Amino acid sequence: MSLEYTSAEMMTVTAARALQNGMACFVGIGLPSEAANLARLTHAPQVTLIYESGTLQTKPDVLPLSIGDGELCESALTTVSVPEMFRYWLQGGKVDVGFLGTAQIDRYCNLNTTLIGDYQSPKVRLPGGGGAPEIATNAGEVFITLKHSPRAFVKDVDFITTLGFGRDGKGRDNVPNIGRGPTRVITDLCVMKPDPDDHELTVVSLHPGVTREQVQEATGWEIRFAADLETTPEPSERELEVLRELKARTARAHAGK
Amino acid sequence: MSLEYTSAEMMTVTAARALQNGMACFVGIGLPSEAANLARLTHAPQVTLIYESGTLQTKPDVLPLSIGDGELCESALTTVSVPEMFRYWLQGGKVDVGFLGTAQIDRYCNLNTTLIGDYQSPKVRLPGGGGAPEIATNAGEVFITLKHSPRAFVKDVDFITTLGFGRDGKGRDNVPNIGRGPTRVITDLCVMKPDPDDHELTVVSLHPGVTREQVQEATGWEIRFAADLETTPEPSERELEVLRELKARTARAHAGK
Amino acid sequence: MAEFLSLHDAVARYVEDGATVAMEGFTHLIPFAAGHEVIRQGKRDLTLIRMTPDLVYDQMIGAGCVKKVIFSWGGNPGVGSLHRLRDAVEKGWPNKIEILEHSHAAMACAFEAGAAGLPLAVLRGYVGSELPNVNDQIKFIECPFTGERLAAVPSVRPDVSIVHAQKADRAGNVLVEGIVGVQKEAILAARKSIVTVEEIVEDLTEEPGYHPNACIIPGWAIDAIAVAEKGSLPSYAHGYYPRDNAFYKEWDGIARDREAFTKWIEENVMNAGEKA
Amino acid sequence: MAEFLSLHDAVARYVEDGATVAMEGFTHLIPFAAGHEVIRQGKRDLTLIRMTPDLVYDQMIGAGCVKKVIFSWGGNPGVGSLHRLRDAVEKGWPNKIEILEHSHAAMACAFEAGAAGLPLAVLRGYVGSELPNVNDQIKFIECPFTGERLAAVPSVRPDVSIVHAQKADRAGNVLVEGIVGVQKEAILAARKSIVTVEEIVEDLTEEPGYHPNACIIPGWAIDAIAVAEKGSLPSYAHGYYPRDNAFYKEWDGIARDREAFTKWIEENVMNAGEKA
Repeated sequence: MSLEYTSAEMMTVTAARALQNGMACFVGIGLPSEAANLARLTHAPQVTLIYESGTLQTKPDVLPLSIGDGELCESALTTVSVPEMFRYWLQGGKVDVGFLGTAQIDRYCNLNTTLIGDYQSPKVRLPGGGGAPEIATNAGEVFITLKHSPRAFVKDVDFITTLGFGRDGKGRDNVPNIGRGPTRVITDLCVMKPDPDDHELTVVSLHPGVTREQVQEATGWEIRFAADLETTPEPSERELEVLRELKARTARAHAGK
Repeated sequence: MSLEYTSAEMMTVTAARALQNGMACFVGIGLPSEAANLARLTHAPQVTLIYESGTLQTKPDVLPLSIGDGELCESALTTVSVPEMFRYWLQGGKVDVGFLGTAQIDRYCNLNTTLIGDYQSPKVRLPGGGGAPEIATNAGEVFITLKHSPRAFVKDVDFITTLGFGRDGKGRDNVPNIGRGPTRVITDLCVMKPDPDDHELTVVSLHPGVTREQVQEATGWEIRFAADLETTPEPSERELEVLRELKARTARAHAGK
Repeated sequence: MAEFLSLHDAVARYVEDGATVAMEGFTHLIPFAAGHEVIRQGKRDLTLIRMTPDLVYDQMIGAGCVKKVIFSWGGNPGVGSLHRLRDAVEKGWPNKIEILEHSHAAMACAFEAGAAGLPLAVLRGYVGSELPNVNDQIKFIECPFTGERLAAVPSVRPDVSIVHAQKADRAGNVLVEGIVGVQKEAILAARKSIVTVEEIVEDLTEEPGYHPNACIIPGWAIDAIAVAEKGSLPSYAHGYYPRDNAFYKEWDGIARDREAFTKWIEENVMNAGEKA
Repeated sequence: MAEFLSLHDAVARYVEDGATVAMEGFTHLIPFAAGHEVIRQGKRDLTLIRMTPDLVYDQMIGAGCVKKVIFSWGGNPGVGSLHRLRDAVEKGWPNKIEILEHSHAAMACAFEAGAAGLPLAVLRGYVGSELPNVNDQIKFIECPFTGERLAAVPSVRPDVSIVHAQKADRAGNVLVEGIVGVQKEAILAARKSIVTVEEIVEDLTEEPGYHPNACIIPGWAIDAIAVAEKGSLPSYAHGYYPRDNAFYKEWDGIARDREAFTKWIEENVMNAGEKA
């Protein structure tokens, strides 16, 4: 059982496993897209993948570089306009889970993809909100996946682009007609879930070989650990094989031309 | 030059002539549809006909019985959803002229297709507004065609389904972002236009052989006549031929099955 | 995820007495077979929503299934009145019905808003019309950017929507083509949805004429699919059969008379049974 | 009615200094040829609207055409930053630009509302986001039926919109297929519109694969059509050529460096001329 795998692979496989067969998933580009397609190619063949470019129920053979690669449309059941995607499919309540990445995340799962520093004179200007602000509130729930680092995991994000549970953990209380918000965060070190009461992120599972200290070092606040802390199951041989083939196909396709 | 034609034919031909080549026309079913297609088949081959069923730039070979006959879709450039039709094409300002019929019309060109009598206990229940209320305000201008009778031409409509110029002729004053409203009414007796100042309907042209008295008898208020009252030009041989062929084709098609 | 049911079972499961039901199809693809099944099952006190009630609601009203109709144009297209609708409104036969009437633009926007999960639709509508005097569901709001006065109507959110479509595939995805009306919006706006189809095919994306932007409603957005061949007659199905315009004219005579109507329903609906 | 012009003449006639311009295409069909023509003609002080500025606006910003950008996601998809956008925002090179940022949902709705002739779009958006703190064009309204608080943004109404499409026919009707983004909305929302196309065909309805519900924009809703073969490279045209993902990666290196960028523009835009 001692398979060789990287922490990045561990992250992707764990993120993939979060998706259940039959779910409708609104997929962010990058890590979420990699995880969602791995899920589709392994345990969740009936997962419905939706990209904000309008591609409904898409089954790309290689991972898209952009959110609107031709591959997504060609392998989709149908492709709708972008206004329809956001209005009918996301806001209309047809999405079970939004799968997001982020640049910064804080203890209440708020996401920052806007900037580091001050808005008027930013230290680093990031791409901005994109689909995330409404994916996070109009999808049934939200999964987040990103690499663990103290730069990414900060006590308070510089800017709330996308609501987790707000500056005080109560940002969703009494707001009608929105989803449950983030239900799990998957990194290369561990799996976290918001505390059911105060919504602060809590480590529920450490990846094999990862210590509490490693997680704490990579987190910009004093991170909580669940009382019944688990060890994340290892990737299976098949998951690794499918993931590696997918990434190799993708690399070949994007290098081309 | 003494062609034989009916007053109904005179009405349709005159209504058809109101449409100019190149106009985009939102077409009501019945008389407007007959006139609009006659225009397309004679002097206005480039007229764009739009039906509320979503059919854009349609060229039916026979007149549709309903606003959504298959013929309309099959001969259209493209067919859009009904929300798109009303939102992008009508409200979006892409329609030059709305061509409407009506059950009742009053001296300020208000249209009633809702009911005769009182709303709570109607004497006659009519079909209702349909597309007309917004066609009349969101199209650049409005043409109206109907048979002249004292039942149809009343001083004040029982109910304003669709705005002409309101109960006092000033219903469009200072309303932003709406069209000019009715610019002509074509009947089997004459052509009328709203007075440029107070918007009261004024006969500008009598059909050949029709007298002022006939028009007055068929109108439920003291109708005005323009100082420079004209005689409507007669239908041409070609117009009558095309119209009769169109109606014969239509009759054959609808009797079928 | 769409389940394949008989029309009988789909209607029995999802159309409850007292429910708000939208059966859509703008002239095209009107779900007559489903309407007849509703009549056969003796459903009562329905609130029916449809832009154009057409013959399908005329029949359901005459058969006593209905307590309220929300509509925007209530005629027999190109022919005249809906006599059963009028008889119910004007004389209360077989029961008095309430009506709530809109314009087409407002209803189309209300379906769109319902599909979009919004509580209201905003439009430049009802300017100068007296419909807002008789429909308290029409309100006006002020644009916070321009100050313009715009109409607002509640979105349509039916308990159940029923539409007819050309094809479904084995995965439950449905193709609608031709005049698409507000069918997609009706399905997406509803809590539960039934789609009747002319036929089931293996895979819509493998069908001849498949287009990447065709109007396809995925199976996971639909509750039940039932085969109903010729399920929209006397309306029509683009690519399958034409509109029976002659029957629309004939209906005028049948529906004018309570007895003729009752006989027609008895013979053509009650005793006909579900074909598919 | 659409007029057939050269790309040069279309841009010269309709894109004025200081104009508000939307060049759309969601990843797919990005109108690069038109963007390059705008750069060649030295247009200045443009307010650019686009959901995803992408390389096309990065190039126009670096070339000094732009004073303001309205957008919702400003990155090089799958690669990283738009370095010219960042350099202008962070360091004012070649000139300081203003930005106004939205979410995708809000911008998509704003394009939709613009096409629909409305002054505002209403959406369930920006809940808990701090974007409304930095964008005074985001307001909130209360639904008059339910009391729900909803976001409102002004609709997009550009002076001119430019999109790229697969085909136009002799009558000026334009087909867009594949990922259709907000192209149709951009055209319909604008006062003037330019469509660049891969090719001109006789009649779209006679083309193989014609579908009754395909996304076709009629010629009378368009001002100018210009042929621009490969007009969306390094983006792509469904059915014509794939996305040049390698160039998107390469751009990262070019755009990081002002000199490399200037040289690239000189060689590939200024001295390249209009191909079609």
